[in-house]
Amino acid sequence: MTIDPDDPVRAVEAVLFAAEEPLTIDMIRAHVGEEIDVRRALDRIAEDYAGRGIELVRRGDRWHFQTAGDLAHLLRRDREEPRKLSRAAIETLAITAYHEPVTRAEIEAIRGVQISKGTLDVLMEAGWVRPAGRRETPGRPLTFATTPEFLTHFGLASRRDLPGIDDLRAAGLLDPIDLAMAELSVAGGTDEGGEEQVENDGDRD
Amino acid sequence: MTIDPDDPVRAVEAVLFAAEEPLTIDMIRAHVGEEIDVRRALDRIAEDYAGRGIELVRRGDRWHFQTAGDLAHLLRRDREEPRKLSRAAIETLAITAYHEPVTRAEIEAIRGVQISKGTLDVLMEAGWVRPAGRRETPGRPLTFATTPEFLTHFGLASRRDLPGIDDLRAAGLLDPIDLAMAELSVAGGTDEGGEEQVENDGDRD
Amino acid sequence: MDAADDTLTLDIEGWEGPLDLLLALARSQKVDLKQISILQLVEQYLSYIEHARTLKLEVAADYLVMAAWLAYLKSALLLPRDPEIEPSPEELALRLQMRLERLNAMRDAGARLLARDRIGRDVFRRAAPEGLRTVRKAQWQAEIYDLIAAYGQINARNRPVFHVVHDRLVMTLDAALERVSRLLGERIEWATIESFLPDSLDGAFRKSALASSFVAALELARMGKAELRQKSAFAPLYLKATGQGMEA
Repeated sequence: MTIDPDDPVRAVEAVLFAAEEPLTIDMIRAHVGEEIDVRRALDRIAEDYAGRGIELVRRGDRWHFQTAGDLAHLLRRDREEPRKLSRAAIETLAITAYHEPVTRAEIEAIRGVQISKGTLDVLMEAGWVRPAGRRETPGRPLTFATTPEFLTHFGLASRRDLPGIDDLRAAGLLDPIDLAMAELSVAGGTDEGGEEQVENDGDRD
Repeated sequence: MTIDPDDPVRAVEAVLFAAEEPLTIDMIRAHVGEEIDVRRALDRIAEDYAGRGIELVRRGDRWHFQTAGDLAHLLRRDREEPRKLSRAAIETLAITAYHEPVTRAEIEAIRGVQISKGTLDVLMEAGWVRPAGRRETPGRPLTFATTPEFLTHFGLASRRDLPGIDDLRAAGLLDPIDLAMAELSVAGGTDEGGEEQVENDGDRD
Repeated sequence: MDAADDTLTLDIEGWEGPLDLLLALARSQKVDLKQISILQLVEQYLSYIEHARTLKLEVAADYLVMAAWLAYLKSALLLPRDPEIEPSPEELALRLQMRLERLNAMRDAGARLLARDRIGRDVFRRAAPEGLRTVRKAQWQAEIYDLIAAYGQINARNRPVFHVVHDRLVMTLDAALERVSRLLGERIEWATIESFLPDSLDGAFRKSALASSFVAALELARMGKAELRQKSAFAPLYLKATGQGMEA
């Protein structure tokens, strides 16, 4: 291919591409020279780019290039990063699953510590917990319940598949020694505030 | 013309066009999807744009669009160089590019004078030179090398495109530098530990 | 070398050190650097320095050191060769020529680099790109085991705890009061408190019975139904019913 350095189309194309803002025909002409038929070059460029990933767009009396509108979704990329649930979140999820529908105050009473808003948010973001209406008691507190996704994720046909207290005891999961060990293993970091910080820090990296 | 929203060429074109930085194939793939043959789309785009006012170029392992070099006269906003470099900086950059990884003592041996800290700082600030680990020789001196941005800025597809590099190598001019020999004929001593001195040519321009 | 020397260097010609000066002189020979005459170059350098000195200009130390080295090289090249000396003068001359070539090559390379089509000067990237965005989304992970283990732990934590004290045989105060009171009524003489305790008993119960019986004895004395006698601390404690008590 032979390149014509004086090709008006090439000149206008380069000027528009490098411009910091949309340009009027006069502004383009100031770059490419008076003798060039800028309007005709623009028509030609619009034609050349039709259907490509880039298009020439006119806004009022100004022209600029932009990515094709139907490809905007490519410019935004969702990246999934595996994250482990915090202990506060997994306990809150467990309480919700065993006691649903359950209010936040009830979850806190069972856990013995307050839970942050972030903890429930994380579980709702994960799609495992949903708001389940208000309890008709003074204050009409919101209740929470698990979702069908919760059952799917944890491989449960229904909530009745969750092991009961007797099963847990038989499995040694109610052994106070386990509890002591669990507390030991998270020593220094069991305070709710610490856990929350981690949860809320969505954009850590 | 019918527009195929899944056309790989359109997708890759749009992503490259919207990007603020040159992109590697992996970076492009993260946006357009695993199933797309990015390399093939790039070849196709490079072909489509050949001879236009905009072209697709490869710099190192990154790709970007830029205006055609022969249109510089239309686009140059002023004749000033974007970054006016001192002679010391230019030579240091060239030595780094042709010899990398290279230690400061080696740069000094070739130039025959000490280099001030400011010289390397300017090149690192420009994003063209980076520290590249230590050499496993006595004193473990730090080495320097060029960056992907260096290739981008100077329009090099790779270090093999450095002007005349093959001839220089064939002539033995890029052989490892014998520091002991260099010291012998560079009076005044180029000892690495020596105190920094003000660059001779730093303010020449 | 100090700052004053640098200034002076600039004052002479603006050479960047002896090698820079040597390269400029070598290029003035107007031949390929590979063909330069080292002897001629040495002469040029020495006369340049000499010229500076006759002008009473101070010459920086590194230029003088180079001058001395070049003078040595010159004499070595001219004198009959001493095979004992390594490296040979020819070798040294070759190395010097190589160094000049290297510096020259890098100087050229720098100029050629800067003359390339440079971004922002000759070629331009898109000035206002839309930009690419990466939205990070957490993919929360938890296993069924984590869930039930957590619930087990909550339960273990909250399970009510009972403090159960093992059954132990004790003599209550009421029982002791009844027993001591009855036995006192059957006796006339002083008797030790131990004699009021039940027979054949284990230690724990005996201690309990002794303590309760002692308190019972004090209670009976307070009510005027018994008299107590003890010779000294820790001596045996004796009890006897009062006449009044007997009568009552």
